[in-house]
Amino acid sequence: MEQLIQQVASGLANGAIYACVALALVMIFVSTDHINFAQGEMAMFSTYISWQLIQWGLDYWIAFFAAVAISFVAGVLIERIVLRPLHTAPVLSIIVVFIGLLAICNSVAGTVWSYLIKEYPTPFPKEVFGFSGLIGAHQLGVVVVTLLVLSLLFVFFRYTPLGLAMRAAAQNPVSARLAGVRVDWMLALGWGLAAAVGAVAGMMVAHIVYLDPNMMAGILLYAFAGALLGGISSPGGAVLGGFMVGVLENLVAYLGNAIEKGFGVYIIGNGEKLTVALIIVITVLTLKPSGLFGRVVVKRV
Amino acid sequence: MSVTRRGFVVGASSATMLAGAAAHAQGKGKYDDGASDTEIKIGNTMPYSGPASAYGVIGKAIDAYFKMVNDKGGINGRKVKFISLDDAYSPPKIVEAARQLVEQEKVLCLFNTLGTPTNTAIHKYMNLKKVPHLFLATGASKWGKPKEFPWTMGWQPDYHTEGVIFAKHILANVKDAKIAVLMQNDDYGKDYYEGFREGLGKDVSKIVKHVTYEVTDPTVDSQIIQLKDSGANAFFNIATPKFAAQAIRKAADIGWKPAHYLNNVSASVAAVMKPAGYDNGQDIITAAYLKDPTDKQWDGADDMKAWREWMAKYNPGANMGDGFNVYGYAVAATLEKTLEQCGNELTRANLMKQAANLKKLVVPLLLPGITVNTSPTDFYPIQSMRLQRFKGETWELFGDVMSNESA
Amino acid sequence: MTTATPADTATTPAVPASPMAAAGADRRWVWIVVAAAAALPLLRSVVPDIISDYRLFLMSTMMIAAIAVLGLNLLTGFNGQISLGHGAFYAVGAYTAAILMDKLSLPYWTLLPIVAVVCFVVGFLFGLPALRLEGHYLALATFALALAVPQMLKYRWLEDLTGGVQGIVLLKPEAPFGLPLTEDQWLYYYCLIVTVLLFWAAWNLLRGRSGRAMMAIRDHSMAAGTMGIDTARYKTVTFGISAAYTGIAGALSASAIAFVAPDSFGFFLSISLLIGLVVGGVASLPGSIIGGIFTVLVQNSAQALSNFVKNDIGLPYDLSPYSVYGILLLVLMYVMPTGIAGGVVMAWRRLRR
Amino acid sequence: MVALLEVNGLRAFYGQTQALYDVAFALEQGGITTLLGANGAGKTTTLRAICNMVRTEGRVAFDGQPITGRATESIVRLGVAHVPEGRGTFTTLTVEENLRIAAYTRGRSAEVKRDLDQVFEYFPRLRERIQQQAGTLSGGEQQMLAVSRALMLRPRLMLLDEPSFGLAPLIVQEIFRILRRINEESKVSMLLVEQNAALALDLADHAYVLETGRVVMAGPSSVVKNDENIRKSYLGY
Repeated sequence: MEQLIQQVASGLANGAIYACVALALVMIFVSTDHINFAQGEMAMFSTYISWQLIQWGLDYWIAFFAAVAISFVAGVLIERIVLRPLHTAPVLSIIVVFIGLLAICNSVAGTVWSYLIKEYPTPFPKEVFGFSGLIGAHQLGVVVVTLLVLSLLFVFFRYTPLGLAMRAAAQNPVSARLAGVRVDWMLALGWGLAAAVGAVAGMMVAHIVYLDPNMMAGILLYAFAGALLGGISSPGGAVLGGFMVGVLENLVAYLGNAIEKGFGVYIIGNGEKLTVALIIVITVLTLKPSGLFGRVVVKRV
Repeated sequence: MSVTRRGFVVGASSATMLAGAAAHAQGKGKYDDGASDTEIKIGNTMPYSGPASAYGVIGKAIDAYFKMVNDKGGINGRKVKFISLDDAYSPPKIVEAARQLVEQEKVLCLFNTLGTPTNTAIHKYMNLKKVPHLFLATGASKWGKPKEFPWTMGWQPDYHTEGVIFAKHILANVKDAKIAVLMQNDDYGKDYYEGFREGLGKDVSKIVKHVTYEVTDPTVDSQIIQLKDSGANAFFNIATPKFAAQAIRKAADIGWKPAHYLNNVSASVAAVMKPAGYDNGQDIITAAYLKDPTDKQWDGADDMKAWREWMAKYNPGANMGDGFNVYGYAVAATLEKTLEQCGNELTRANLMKQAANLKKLVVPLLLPGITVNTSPTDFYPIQSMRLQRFKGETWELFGDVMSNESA
Repeated sequence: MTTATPADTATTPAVPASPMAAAGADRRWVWIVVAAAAALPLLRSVVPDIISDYRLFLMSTMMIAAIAVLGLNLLTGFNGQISLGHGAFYAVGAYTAAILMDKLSLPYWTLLPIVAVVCFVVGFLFGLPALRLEGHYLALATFALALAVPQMLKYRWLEDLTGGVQGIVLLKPEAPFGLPLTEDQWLYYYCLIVTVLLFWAAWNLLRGRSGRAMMAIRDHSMAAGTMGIDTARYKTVTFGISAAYTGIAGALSASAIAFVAPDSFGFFLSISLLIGLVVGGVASLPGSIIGGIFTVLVQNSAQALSNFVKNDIGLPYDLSPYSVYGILLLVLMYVMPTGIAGGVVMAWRRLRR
Repeated sequence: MVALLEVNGLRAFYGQTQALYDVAFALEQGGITTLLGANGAGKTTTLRAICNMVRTEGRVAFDGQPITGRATESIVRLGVAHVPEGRGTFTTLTVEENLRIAAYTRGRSAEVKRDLDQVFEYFPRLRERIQQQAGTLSGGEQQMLAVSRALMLRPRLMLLDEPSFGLAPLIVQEIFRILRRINEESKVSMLLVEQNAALALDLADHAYVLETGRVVMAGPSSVVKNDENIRKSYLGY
């Protein structure tokens, strides 16, 4: 029983990471209709920037917000410089561009900062909870930060004119132009926001998995699964999906253990948990093609 | 070379075979493809692209080492031409790259090609072509079989042996051992684990829990919880640096304090012990054969000083804390000495003969007491390791050199 | 200023017309190319250094890649179902072949039909849930497949069959009937025959009624349904055929490399097939060949370029092959957003005008 | 007097296909002008060309200022509101959000609130549905929403593309009545494209007839309306 609780807690902590990255994926998806395969590597790069700033002696929070701001600008620039000229290119070509970006981010980070893993500080106090054995202070902090970012985004999109304009631009670019919205800049803004959210995710993740150029590779996969499960058009859904995937994978391992203990037969274990989680996600998708909380877009002919 | 062309296909193919087999005398020495009076061509593959590109550091270090050798006049007056190709850690890619090196570039040998699945893919090919496949960058135990594969030889202590060493130490030192194992789910992890089981012998049932992780897993937290739950009091940690550090920290976080044995792959202060937290890593035991550049106890050693100078001059962009730079330096030095020992007879057969005839060779940056030894029946160049325990912020050597030379 | 293009241009090629457009639909040229390819090893007695075993081997791997890209093209290019997971079918094909050779000692030339059937069934079955998914969801679901397959190869109860993490070491096929060919020459001919057959079959499929139905579904899914096309059947069968093609490529590669292991089929394989598809040319048969050549050549050229930058231009910075690879992709998409086949056709049209 | 909109030698292209050939017309301040013609004559294209939504050559001047080649959204911000074919509803947003988008550069000021009230005064039905998702509105309501959204831009010129399309006659009459009120009360000039020529000619004071991308006829509505020849050969009623 204790193990079950611990596994769920650890799953929630991992889930917070997935949720944070999934949120960044959703940001780009809702504003540009693309799935950004380079999201993870961009977040990793942002994290290195903040790490470098901390190395240069800046305070954690100053470095944190500086990195978020730099990432925002970088996201906007990537959209304007790299993607803008390709905005009429087919989706598949855009995917290839994302893969190109991924390769560049990864290898430049490796060249500049080496592939050695680095420890990354946590801004949260150590052990202030009675149940710190169950879930670490940092993990709890990640959950809080994720929910905070989610609420900020919710408020931004729901209650500010700019957020409204971004939603409009994503939903119907032609109409948005006719309403005087500068659609091109809304796309760039979407990229900026996604890069900024990604930077937050990266900085939260890095303390847990350590900072290295490949730190996001595995996480991105789970974040994809989370975003899909929750519905890739829904920020809240993606966050919930991230948490669910985190818990799910640990439960799969737990269940496998229990079966092995009880019946002495190995059926599933740690090696299969990603597979089983993915099968569950795909099953859910076939029943609910836009994810659990995604909006069904009705097409009129 | 003049060969009568009997049939267009047959003639052509026998011509290449001849070129491969016959050594030709020229100038002051005897040579095969890839060697001459002025040059020795060495081939290599490394994952420079793709997810495993962290290892590319080794290739660059070796390249930098031979630059230094060439600046000093080369090996017996011959410059080394080091050709390193990208294999992306992919078996199909390395086959392509190895064939390019052997058949197009006509290198004397392949040296320190990296990875177990990759080297497995070219194992047969190299032996069929009778091209030395030397000092591989992998610790699998299958590279030391001179009878079946006389052209292939490993270098570092194999994982299997190391597993045996840890098993023996646990049996001798941990009372009522109940052992938990964390293992990366691939051939590297498996090799360790099998050696470990062999070392336990009839006590193999003392392994109470064995869990694996995938390289795509973000953390091993869940696995550590499972291990703690088994009630084990000894822990064999077969993980690469990132996961090893996570495991050490998570174990401390959830208050699990077993006798902790860490595989050599992760025996770096900078890449594992520091990120894991020095407090969390006290008394962990590992086995080592190379000096850790981030361990202060070697700061005064001559070979470490020479290494630092070389890093500054020939490998300036590289990270001083990265143990791969030590690895590349030491393995390149081993090849340099082997080639020296070949004298003017730079044939493939002689290169293999000399590689199998290294006696108590001292290679820089190996731990004190560890030397390179081979014989026609012993294709495991380094088989000794020393156990060390983490104290404060550094490793403390203890006990004798543990070796397995007879195996 | 241009207006935004509708989202459903996703997979529509810039140069639609007939699938053979890029070859000018000129069958004579196809025959010349095939004949030249068949004659190539014979030139060896004239220029042994150029037509070496290694180069023939390299060309065999290009043909194998071309078949795999063609498989993906049938699904994604011609039928509009995006797959980021074709490495999975490649792996299934390779392992099916390897296990049959290893456990049942079947001769390699009997394998391809069996592999085709196995992969067709796997692809068809995966195509069923895929019917419910569209666009990005389908793309990510297939991506999940690509991730899951290498892990399943290591599954404990399958280890006896798959060799687990160690993989399976195989024998290279030898020339039959005592033909005086080296292994590489025979492999080359073997791949050439299979490639020609498969491309011929694909061409016939595409220009027929089924092909038009496939493309109609891609271009106007709903309209195709109302026109009486059984979209579900066409989509799942296309998934099966596509998987069979890619699986055959996997089986050929298992023979060529003489080794299979989970590490050969990481998700980067799926990505590189997709890159081959896009760079070569979506919905173009010659594009598949270009894509095959590209996937094999690009890595080597990325490293060569990287060395060139470092040694010959003398930049102090170490531009790793991986970044060169990334930059290469960006530049290619910039210059030829519809792939090399599309770019060449467009350049050709401009020249003739 | 300077014309509010002046179009000269307007050509437009879809890819390689030319859709307009040297179209020229002018629209007076405060007036309602209609473009008539059969399907495919180039009416919608003309509206799109004015807002630079297709590739365009020629000269378009708004209030004496050349606007050719400017971005659609800049033209819109000058005071040209385009009510597009098919209404361009943001289906997933609420009615209020649909309206507020058009005023987003002005922030959430009291001014916007006043504009909203003004709009609801014209279309009281929309006030009842203010929090409803716009995709759930009926066709007529969506058309009202589209006109309202255009109004929120505080336009001087409104380009209306087939506002009657697919609507019941009663609703059409209601909308056209309100359009006249808007023209009179808010002093918004209008360029109206309509299939229903009779309806359009009732509302407009000037009419141009297009055929295969060219202006073939022009004149005051009353003249065009009463010319049997024009009616028979171009307008088909």
